[in-house]
Amino acid sequence: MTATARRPKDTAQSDLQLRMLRQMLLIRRFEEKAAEAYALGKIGGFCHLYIGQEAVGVGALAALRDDDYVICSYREHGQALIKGISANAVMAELFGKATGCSKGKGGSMHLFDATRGFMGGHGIVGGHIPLGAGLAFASKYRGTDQVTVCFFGEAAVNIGAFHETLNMASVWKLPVIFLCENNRYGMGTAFERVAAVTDIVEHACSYDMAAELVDGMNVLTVYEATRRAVERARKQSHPTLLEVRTYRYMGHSMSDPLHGVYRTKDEVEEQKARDPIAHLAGKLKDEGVIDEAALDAMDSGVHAEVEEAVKFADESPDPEPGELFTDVLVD
Amino acid sequence: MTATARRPKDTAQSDLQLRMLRQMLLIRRFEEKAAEAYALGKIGGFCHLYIGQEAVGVGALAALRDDDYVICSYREHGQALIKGISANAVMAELFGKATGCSKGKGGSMHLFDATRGFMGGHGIVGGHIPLGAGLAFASKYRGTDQVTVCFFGEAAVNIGAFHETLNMASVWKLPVIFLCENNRYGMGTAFERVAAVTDIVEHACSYDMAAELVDGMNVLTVYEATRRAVERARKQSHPTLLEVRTYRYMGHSMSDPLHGVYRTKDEVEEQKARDPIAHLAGKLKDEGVIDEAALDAMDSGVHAEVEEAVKFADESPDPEPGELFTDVLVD
Amino acid sequence: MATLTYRDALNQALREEMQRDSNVFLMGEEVGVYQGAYKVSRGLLEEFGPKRIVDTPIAELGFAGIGVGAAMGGLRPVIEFMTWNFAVLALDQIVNSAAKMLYMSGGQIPMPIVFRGPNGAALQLSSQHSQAWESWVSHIPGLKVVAPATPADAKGLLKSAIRDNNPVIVLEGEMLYNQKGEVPDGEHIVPIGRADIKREGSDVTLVCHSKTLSVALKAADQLAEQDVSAEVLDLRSLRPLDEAAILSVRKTNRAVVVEEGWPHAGIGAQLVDLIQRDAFDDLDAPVQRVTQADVPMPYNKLLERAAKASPEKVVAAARRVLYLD
Amino acid sequence: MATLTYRDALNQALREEMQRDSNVFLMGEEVGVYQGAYKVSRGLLEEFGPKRIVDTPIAELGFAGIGVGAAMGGLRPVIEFMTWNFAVLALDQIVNSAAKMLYMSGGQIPMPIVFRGPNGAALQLSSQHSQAWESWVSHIPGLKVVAPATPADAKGLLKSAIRDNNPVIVLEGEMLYNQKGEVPDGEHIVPIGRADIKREGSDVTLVCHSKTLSVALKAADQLAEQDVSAEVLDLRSLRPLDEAAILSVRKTNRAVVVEEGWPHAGIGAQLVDLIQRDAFDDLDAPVQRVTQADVPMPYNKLLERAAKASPEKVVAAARRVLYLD
Ligand SMILES: Cc1ncc(C[n+]2csc(CCOP(=O)(O)OP(=O)(O)O)c2C)c(N)n1
Ligand SMILES: Cc1ncc(C[n+]2csc(CCOP(=O)(O)OP(=O)(O)O)c2C)c(N)n1
Ligand SMILES: [Mg+2]
Ligand SMILES: [Mg+2]
Repeated sequence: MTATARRPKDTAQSDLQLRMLRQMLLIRRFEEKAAEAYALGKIGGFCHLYIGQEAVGVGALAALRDDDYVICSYREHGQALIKGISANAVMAELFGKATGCSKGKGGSMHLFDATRGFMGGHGIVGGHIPLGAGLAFASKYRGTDQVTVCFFGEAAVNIGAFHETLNMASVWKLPVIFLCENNRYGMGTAFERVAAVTDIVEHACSYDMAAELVDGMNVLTVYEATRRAVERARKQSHPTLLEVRTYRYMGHSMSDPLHGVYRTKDEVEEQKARDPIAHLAGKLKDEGVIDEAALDAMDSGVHAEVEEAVKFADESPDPEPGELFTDVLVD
Repeated sequence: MTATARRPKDTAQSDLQLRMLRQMLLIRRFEEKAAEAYALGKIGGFCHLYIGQEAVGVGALAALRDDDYVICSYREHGQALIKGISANAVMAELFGKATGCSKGKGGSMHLFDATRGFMGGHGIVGGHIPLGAGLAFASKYRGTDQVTVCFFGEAAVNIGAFHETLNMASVWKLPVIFLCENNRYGMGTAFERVAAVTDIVEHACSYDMAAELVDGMNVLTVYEATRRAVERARKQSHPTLLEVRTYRYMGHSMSDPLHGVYRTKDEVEEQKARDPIAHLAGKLKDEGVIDEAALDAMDSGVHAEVEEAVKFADESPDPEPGELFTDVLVD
Repeated sequence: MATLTYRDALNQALREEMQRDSNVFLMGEEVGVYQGAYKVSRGLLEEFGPKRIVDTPIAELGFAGIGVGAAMGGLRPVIEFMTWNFAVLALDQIVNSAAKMLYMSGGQIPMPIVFRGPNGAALQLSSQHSQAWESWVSHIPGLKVVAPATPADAKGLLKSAIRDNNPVIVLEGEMLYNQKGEVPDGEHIVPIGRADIKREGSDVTLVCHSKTLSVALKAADQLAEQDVSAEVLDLRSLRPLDEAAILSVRKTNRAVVVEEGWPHAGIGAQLVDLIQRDAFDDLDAPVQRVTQADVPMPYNKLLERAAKASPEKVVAAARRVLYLD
Repeated sequence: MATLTYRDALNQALREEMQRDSNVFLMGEEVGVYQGAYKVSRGLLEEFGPKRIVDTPIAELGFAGIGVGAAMGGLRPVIEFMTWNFAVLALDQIVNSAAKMLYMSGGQIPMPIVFRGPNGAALQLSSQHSQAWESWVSHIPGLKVVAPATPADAKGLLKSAIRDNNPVIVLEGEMLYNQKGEVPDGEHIVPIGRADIKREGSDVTLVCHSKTLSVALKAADQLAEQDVSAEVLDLRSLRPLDEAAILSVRKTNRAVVVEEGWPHAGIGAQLVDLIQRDAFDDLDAPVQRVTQADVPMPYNKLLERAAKASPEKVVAAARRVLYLD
């Protein structure tokens, strides 16, 4: 890291970093509220929180253009918020309301906003990896220079769809970034118990693909690595595999225990000490880009946005009963 | 190669090599007859010939014990014959007769003899790869030291089941040999057109698995490499990936053209110059282990065996009509 | 006789069968260290160790196939799918390997394997996590399919499934796991292929299974208040069907079939086919079906409720076959 | 109007639609250089180049999913499965992605994709290569399913499928590819959801589709010799069903449903359900079904023949509904 990077005099740089800080905070506060609402029974079904992993989504999406595509697994609240879906529309979706970004039909695992290139929220592990390559196939076919980022967890690397897709993406040189969020665990299974090789980047060799191992607790590192991958995709139409090492603080989903039997409380606490938000906030304070008061103000702003989202979601109507039968087919 | 290997004074060695020569000849003549019978309409459906690849099955199976398991794709006449199913029973199966090794219900793609550890012929590309690992799982579970060899084509490497299985076989240390017969083509697709990395052994790195690249036109090389892998499986319960480079002389199946548009006639002829049977016969003649007359006698013996098989198959009865409804469930 | 949850009844069946036969093992995602995603395998890793309680990667196709291979090698695998939704990835192995192996090998290779897990919708799990599998798996010759509705049947059918030398699909219900009931201790076997009359009645027969049993029973209560006596027939086994029991609709001359899945080519259609063909002259009205709405499952709670079979819908259908409305 | 094979009719539909709309592309195994495993795509690589005629690895799940993703990105993919047997590996993408995407996105993401290829048994391909998919795919809301029986319908339905903004399953028949018939030139569209009376009759209605049309027509010939006048109704579309056309059984009061797949929860069961429910009072006999035998497909030629629906079986069923035997 150069001195410039440590002390960004450059306001564009500080603006970007402040924006990323606010985005991470927004995700954190949004999900804390979602957890509360879940406990109150306002949110149902499965609800997978992103807390701890915010730097990954925020850093990666900062490297994208608005018209790029993002596609995710079921742990996608963060990416949805950053890709431009309002906190209102995301929260309303979690509440199953008509004003939700999927009209209350999708729920937490199926957030969508096609107009913003946010292509969902998908629930079958690995199932959206070919979809991501398909979006990139479409961009390349149509001759646009859009890039697709496909987020998935490390456990998805053990499933066939991952391998089939990486091979085709490489053979066809698709402008797609396979971004593996390695948070070490599937539901309750440590990756090393079920994977012969635990460095996911290694798989890139089998597909002759560019790859990078990235510290996912540092939003700037994620941003920079994604920028390189975006460049490769946009300019040369080459895919990249990014393995981003991160950690989830919460249980796998709201119905699972916080740490469970598969990891220790100590381990979780240790990881929290590397918190990506605290890390960036500290850095920006050190550099004099932000002070405590401004940070508080930012947090209050985020709080207000999230409170408003809960209120909006709460007061929004359920879908009309007739909605049960719409959207099965288009006319 | 040591001088001993080039001139096996050792009769056990020459016996083995003579046996392998005869086995390769048997497969070759058997399949030539099968092709004739197919043309006459005595064999129906898909019929995938092994001609050109004989050294792979023969060399590999020579390294096995009788109680080891073998499982194959649909291109399995050769392995079935060498694992000890009589030419009569295999030919009768191709003819769909009640005396066939699968009672006429399986056909060319589904030869079985469970008593001899020949666990089929399977028709869905990649589908039998997990089955092979499962057989090895069973041996390990039961504490026997049986080894399983699973044969498949290079095109199966692009399908998810291959990857899922190699990972589990490595994590669980299963005594299985994944033997990829790389004959360069799927049906009509050259591997390099559909695979980002064409050295299949490379995939072993992603699964921390032992691997070896083997010349499949030389039966002794295949035998030695398989012996090493068998040792690893039997003694240490470690899986191995063998990539055996070979070539098929015929079309993908009897319904496909001989060379088609995807390869040249010249290429096929060039490969035939490396014929594994001619190669071993030449070597044994050079070494004085066999002379022309003995070779002719061997060929006549094989011819007679195959003629007899055709006669047997021809004269065998069709299954009883009631057989349609048996074997759906056991009682 | 103890009172157990459906979950614990399944757990007991697994434990007893694993004690009885060392070739039985359990394989699936989170079945070991995590004690099962829905805790059906609680305590089994401690009792039987990692050789017999095998945690897998997320690789449904691969581990289903390894299970089939292990059965070919003489073991008796129980393969748990975390939910049946994910088994769609493994269908090739279930259908092309497990169901067809005996036949295509000319009777040489029996297939003593169980595929089990929760089936159909729970609560608000949305489109990709709510699929009912009855129709798809019942369609396949070479499989047996059971769908227990009570803790006692769960224990007895799972034990039968594990002892069967054929591949058996066990469709459980996440919504049933906490349900309690009397369960006979020890050797309690429910034979596959036998339906069970869960309530006697004379005016109309409600045919159901699994989660729809409670729907049918509630409907029968409501009908009783309307002076309609409903018989409730719990199929328990979907393949083979207990045809004789189903044809007992001759007794009431009217039938309503209640199922969890979608209508089009659902398992209920097969029941209708059977009833109209073999009890045509005994029917006083066309058989009616109550199914899930013919839509992917929505997330919203009210829409989801409206999509599912309900006692009210069954009552309405029963009144229709009785020409009461 | 030219006489074309079913294969060439499909080829013509593909070619015309690709000429009409540059967003249409074909993807699958051996569709390009090899000209298609069954030559349906013959000549298309030459005309449209490798960008639009895409040869894939053997990776059904992956390329089906890439197709779905491409549709999300605004293209109109036609995904060829070499045969539907292999599509079992891709079912997750067909059902969980293609069929459910519009619904779970709240109507945002239309899914203009076609999945096509030969379905069901050909000749002696044995257990793993002979499966008929009607029941599995028709079961799924969010899909449309067509199964053309003639060259003209093949062209017209494939064109409709490609233009449809929903996922459409096209079940073709390897045994039909060589069959010839008159095919209108150019713009010939057969709307999805409309059945077709292929032969008029008054005594019994034979309901069929795809390969079973020729079975039904032959049966109708044989019945005519026995002075029975059979109407032959070709469904063409299995989802949605043309309910009005099917209820025309009211005209003959008797129906036999002929299908290629297995009986249990087959598509024919749904037809029976519909007919008995909505034409109950018009039926003079229970609806009978002729299906594949409820066994995996055997290899032996005679057994295979005995397993399949045949004119003789249809005649026998027709005589049964006419109480002639
Ligand atoms: C094919 C499939 N199998 C199982 C599941 C159940 N399941 C949901 S998430 C999950 C763990 C996934 O872990 P990982 O991919 O690492 O992502 P993370 O949840 O850690 O973000 C499992 C087993 C599923 N949704 N899909
Ligand atoms: C899943 C699946 N997809 C497609 C096919 C059709 N098919 C049969 S063999 C074959 C080519 C396989 O090539 P390879 O694995 O290299 O084996 P080889 O035939 O060369 O021995 C194809 C595409 C199939 N049987 N299964
Ligand atoms: Mg994870
Ligand atoms: Mg090959």
